[in-house]
Amino acid sequence: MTTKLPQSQLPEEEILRVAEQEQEEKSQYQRHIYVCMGAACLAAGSATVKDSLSEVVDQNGFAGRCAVHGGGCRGLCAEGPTVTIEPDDVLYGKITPQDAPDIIKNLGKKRPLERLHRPTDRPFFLRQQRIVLELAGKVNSERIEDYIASGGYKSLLKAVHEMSPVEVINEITRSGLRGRGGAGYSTGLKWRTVAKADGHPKYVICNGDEGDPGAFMDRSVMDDYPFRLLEGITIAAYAVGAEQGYVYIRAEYPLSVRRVQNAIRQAQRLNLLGNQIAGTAFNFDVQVRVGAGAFVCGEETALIASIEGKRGQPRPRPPYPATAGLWGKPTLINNVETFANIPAIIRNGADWFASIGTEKSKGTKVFALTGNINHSGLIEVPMGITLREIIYDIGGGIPNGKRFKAAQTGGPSGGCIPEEHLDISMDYESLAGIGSIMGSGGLIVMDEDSCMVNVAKYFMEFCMTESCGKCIPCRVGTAQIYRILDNTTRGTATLSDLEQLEMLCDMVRHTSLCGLGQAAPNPVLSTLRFFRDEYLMHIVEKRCPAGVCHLHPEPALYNDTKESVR
Amino acid sequence: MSGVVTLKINGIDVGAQENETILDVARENDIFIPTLCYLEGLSRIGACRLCLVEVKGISKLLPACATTVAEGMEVFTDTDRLRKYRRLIVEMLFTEGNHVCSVCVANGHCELQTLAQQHEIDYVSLPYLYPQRTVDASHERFVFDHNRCVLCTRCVRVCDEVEGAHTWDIRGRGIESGVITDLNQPWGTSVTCTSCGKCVQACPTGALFMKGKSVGEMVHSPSFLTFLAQMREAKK
Amino acid sequence: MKATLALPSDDKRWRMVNATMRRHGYSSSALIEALHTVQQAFGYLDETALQYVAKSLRVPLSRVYGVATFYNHFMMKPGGTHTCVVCLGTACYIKGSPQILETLEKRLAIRKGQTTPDGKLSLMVAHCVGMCWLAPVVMLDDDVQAEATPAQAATKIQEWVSK
Amino acid sequence: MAKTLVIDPVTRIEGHAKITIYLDDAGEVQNAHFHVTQVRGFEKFCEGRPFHEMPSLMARICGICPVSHLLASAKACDGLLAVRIPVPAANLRRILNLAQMIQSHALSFFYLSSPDLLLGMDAEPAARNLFGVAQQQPQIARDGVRLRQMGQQMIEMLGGKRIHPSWVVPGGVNAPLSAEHRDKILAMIPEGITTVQRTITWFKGVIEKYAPEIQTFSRVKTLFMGLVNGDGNLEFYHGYLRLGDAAGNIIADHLDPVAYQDYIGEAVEPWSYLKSVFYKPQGYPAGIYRVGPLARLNVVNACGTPLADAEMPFFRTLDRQSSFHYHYARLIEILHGFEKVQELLHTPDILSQRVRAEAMPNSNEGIGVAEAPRGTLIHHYKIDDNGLITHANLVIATGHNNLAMDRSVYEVAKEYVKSAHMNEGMLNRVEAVIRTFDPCLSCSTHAIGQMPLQLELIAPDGTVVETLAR
Repeated sequence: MTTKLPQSQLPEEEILRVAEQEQEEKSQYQRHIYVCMGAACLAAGSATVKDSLSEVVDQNGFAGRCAVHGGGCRGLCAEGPTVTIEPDDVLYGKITPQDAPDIIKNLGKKRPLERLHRPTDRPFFLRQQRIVLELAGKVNSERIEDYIASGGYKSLLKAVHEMSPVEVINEITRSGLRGRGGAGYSTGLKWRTVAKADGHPKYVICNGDEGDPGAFMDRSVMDDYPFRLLEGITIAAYAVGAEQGYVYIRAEYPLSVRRVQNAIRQAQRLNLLGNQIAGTAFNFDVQVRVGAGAFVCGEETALIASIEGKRGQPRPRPPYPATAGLWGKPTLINNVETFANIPAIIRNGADWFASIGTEKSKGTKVFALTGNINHSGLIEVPMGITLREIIYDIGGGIPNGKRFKAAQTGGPSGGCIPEEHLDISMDYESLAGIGSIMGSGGLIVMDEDSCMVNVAKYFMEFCMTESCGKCIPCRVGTAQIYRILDNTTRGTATLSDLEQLEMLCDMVRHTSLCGLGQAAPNPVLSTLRFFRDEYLMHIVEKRCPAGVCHLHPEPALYNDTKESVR
Repeated sequence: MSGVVTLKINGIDVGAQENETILDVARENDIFIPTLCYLEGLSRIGACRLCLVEVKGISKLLPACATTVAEGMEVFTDTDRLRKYRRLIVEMLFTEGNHVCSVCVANGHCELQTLAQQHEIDYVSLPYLYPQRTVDASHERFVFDHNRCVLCTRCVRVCDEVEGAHTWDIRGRGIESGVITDLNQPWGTSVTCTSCGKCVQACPTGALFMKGKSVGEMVHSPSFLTFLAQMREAKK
Repeated sequence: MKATLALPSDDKRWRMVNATMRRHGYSSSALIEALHTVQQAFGYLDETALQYVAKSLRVPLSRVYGVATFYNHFMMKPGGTHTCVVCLGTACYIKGSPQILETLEKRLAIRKGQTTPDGKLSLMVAHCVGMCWLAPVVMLDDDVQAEATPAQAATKIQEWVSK
Repeated sequence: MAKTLVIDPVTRIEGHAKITIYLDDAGEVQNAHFHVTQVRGFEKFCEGRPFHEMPSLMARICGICPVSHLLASAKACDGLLAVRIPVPAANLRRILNLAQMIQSHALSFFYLSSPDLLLGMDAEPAARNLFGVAQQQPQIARDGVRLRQMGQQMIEMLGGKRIHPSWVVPGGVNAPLSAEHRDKILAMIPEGITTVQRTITWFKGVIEKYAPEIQTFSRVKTLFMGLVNGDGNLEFYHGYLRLGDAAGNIIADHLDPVAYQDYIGEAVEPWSYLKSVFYKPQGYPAGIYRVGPLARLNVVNACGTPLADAEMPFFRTLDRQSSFHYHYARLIEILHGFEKVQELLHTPDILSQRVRAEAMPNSNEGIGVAEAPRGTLIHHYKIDDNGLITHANLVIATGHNNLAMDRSVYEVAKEYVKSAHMNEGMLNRVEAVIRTFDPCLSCSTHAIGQMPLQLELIAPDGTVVETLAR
């Protein structure tokens, strides 16, 4: 089904032709089976499931009537491997290769296979609203034709043919889209700054260094919708006037690297990247840069240093990358999810987007819902949904009859939301109001068996080991805070340590050079705010109410000989 | 050509060139702002956070060494809050390494010691971390005592930016990081070191010193850097 | 024009390394990419490789070393025949991965990040392998051990180590 | 019933030690030990440090006699440089050491021991201190304070700081003496001499009162060791080691300190963290010997200064074995100190500007010896080719005396401690014998804080029968 593009043809027409051809081909089949090729399902063995499905299709003479494709994530990661059958919209979960004959035999029947069926009319699906993940797994992440046939690249063509860069920026600004990386800065304003900045060339960087432990939203977008991501990046490049882009992907996501690289090659083949894109004067190309395991590279100046081949250490801002970024040139940095929103905004218009969400937080947010929750997986919800709805309606509540204790958002930079705030609206301002952050979208649910001091210690250890070491407050402060938390969980801390803890948190927060250090005390401050009694029980009563910490009040030695192969 | 701006530092009206930093202007006006990683003639990295100042209307504290002045800016360099933070930062440096002034070559000529005196640190309230660090005395003329290193990277920068050898860099990260020579080898075996001694002069503490110096005998004099920087500027 | 440096030996893997650097025009910004290729090809970064990359890209030795040790992904020593990665992501952490790690450390008598003396097994930790719904997760080479328990993980590695 | 009696800590000494007295069923003393209970680990933590730091680091062993450690250390470092330091530098170091000896002896005699001597061994413990002395004998107390002050002032003028001067460096000293300071020190000396002579006169008058203690304190027969100069006279800075026996015979002379390992052995005993030092040719524990003022004056031919030598005939009439006479020896050494400082300050090139031999290390091993107020110090270092310490061994005065102190405790306990009628005065005598040695335990081990004295009667099964708190 490879399509060769004759040079003479007009690109736009050619794209439409590709779409038609693809649709035509598809329509020859009565059924399309999409086997999820996302990391979660792959890990659960979806590749062999796909092979056996194809085999059964061929053997049983279904070839020509039924096509098996690699597809994307439906969000029910815990149910992998999942398979979606179109046009019936039947979702099967926990498939094994042995299930293939049954599935194929059942095609076309009224009732889906009971034992594998995962009904999609449940709150898990009904309460979600999908923009970023709109293709809902029903597109092949490795074939640009499939993406185009599903309506892909229309937005780019619309942008470059029908809109000026300024109009694109205005549209994005009007949509109210805010950066999905965590800080929530207005995307349109950022684009405008880069567009206006003096300096040439300009760069666009897609931040795919999703480093929060417990977050995998961006990976899913890169794995499943790499073309959509590229389309968003390309529109951005057009708007700000950039000629070169980079997708910075963390090394832990080899599949994302492969998929995005593949997508770049295919987009280049169809002249959707490269010189004179879609027959216009707009030139833009993209390279993948693979990170190497450093959380701090999620910080934009550190990420730039990393792309430049240096240690990923941040530098003071201003100047912001928008005016002096990569190689000192104006640089637009947005996160994966932000770019993935762009095509939908251009296609459906700013007003449509702005109608979703809250007054100040527009659109949807993708969360990785994990921890002590019945349906863990990837969800996309309109901004402003309450935490209670996410946890109890979509997530199906807490397993094993346990009690909800807290939900953690924003990873090591975020905070814990206690039971009394379950009805909080999930938007930037509300979360900040109770000392947490939206963050990139990790949402970890904890039940009564979790010790909040231990959780604070966990995040502080993370920040300590991920601190780049450049500025003193973060380098030494995180180590000192970690030491106090460690002593608390061992039962050797005193009340004066608690005082010192607060003093150190205040200092690290206000004096650190970059966001990592400034936000590092957040989990501690947040747990101190809502679960101070737990700290006191550890310190005064030498008791861990959740039974997690083993308290033995002998003095502990700091630095239990950390060694590594490095 | 750069224009002239006026701003207020600690309530005093001062004039400045628009491309100057807050630190430059403060020093011109004899307003003291503590620094450690800053050294005239080297790039400004804003890493030690001692020169943080408050600027009216900006919620974040800004590093005076790396923040350019602006018209109408109101800067405060010596508030209670800043003093509290600075004191804690200096204290943390004492806990991070193994600093024993009384046996140190730089005793009496040490910027860290001076900072401690300026911030009236007569005791350290935080626990010492006692890292296991070594002394590299393999160089013919100089010694690097990693116990006294505060990771200001002045040596790294002077070697890269002024001498052009880039013998030094930083290994690892966070609390585990440290200054290295070439491929983390003994200084004396470095193939890039020119033995110029600029790093030794740039060091604020007793981490880098000349061999044979006894306690209190290492006096650093990095002022030559200003001249070198000016000469280079003039040649351009 | 930069002349290509002679390869350190006739080991074919050096050509891969050189190809990566050539693709980036031997630009100093290709340092991390080059180190990735070295690690892919050789499993770890040794001094010869660091020297070669430094000279080819004209990057100071100390900077190469600084970059190589800044990023967790790069290994400065060869790893074991097998790798066991205990995920310490948030979800795994609250579901008990620290206990798994502790058990394995005791059983293997090595610390996280180390390799058994016979070189058979490296015990590593990750700050999230991104399979939070399977928490706690232990990766045994490419095998994902979902909802792992200390006993399970210990039994599995026992097979490797006793072979 | 058998009991164990513990004195912990021993008071009015430098550092922390305890004494255990083992009583048998009849209440008689069966054995007793002098324990140095804490480890300091100086030798271990100087490993890896640049040797140039050693003098200052070693001076931190002790706040009482830092100068002597400084000098022994600097001399070991001179050995590493393999240089002969300029003569004026050596003389300046000598003066520094003498000043140190004056202040330290003054501290030991007046502050630590004079309460026993003046107020009596059985006096009320609360008043048995320098303040008690000041009330009864204000002149003595004033003299003590003044002598110590003079010693400290001299150190300050030479070394720049009263305690822990960093003036002494490998190869010499780091600054010459100014004429101003020389004159100021010289001006102090007549007062010093008068003051110490006044004390000597008083002390000679009261010695007889302590006949019983003198006798008990002489029960342990040991050898004596001290540094002597080429003439066999008293020397604190540089010379040979000489050993004498209990009868006053010189049994070894012209011993090169650098070869100390040939004739000095170090044994480890389970009851103490302090090594037990002995004279090798006589074996362990027969080679038990004492160092310090008594030992020095016992082995020298003469002091070499007129006023001190004038005191020697009386000293020679005393029982050379009695540790009680450390006190008198100490006073003679103070007198000698003033005289010697005066003599050295009048040497023609004392103000010379050339006071330091600059060199890179030329030897991987260096050994330095000096006399501290408490006795001989030996510092022995090994360095790698980069000048970093790979090994350090310190034999300090209190180590030399360890065995003698241990046995003296036993002898005194036997004489005075009777469990049936135990009282505080008995125990004070046990401590007093330790004080005669003026042990500096902070030098030899490690001192943490100050604890109240506690006496414990411990049954053989380890249970505490009775506790007396002071």
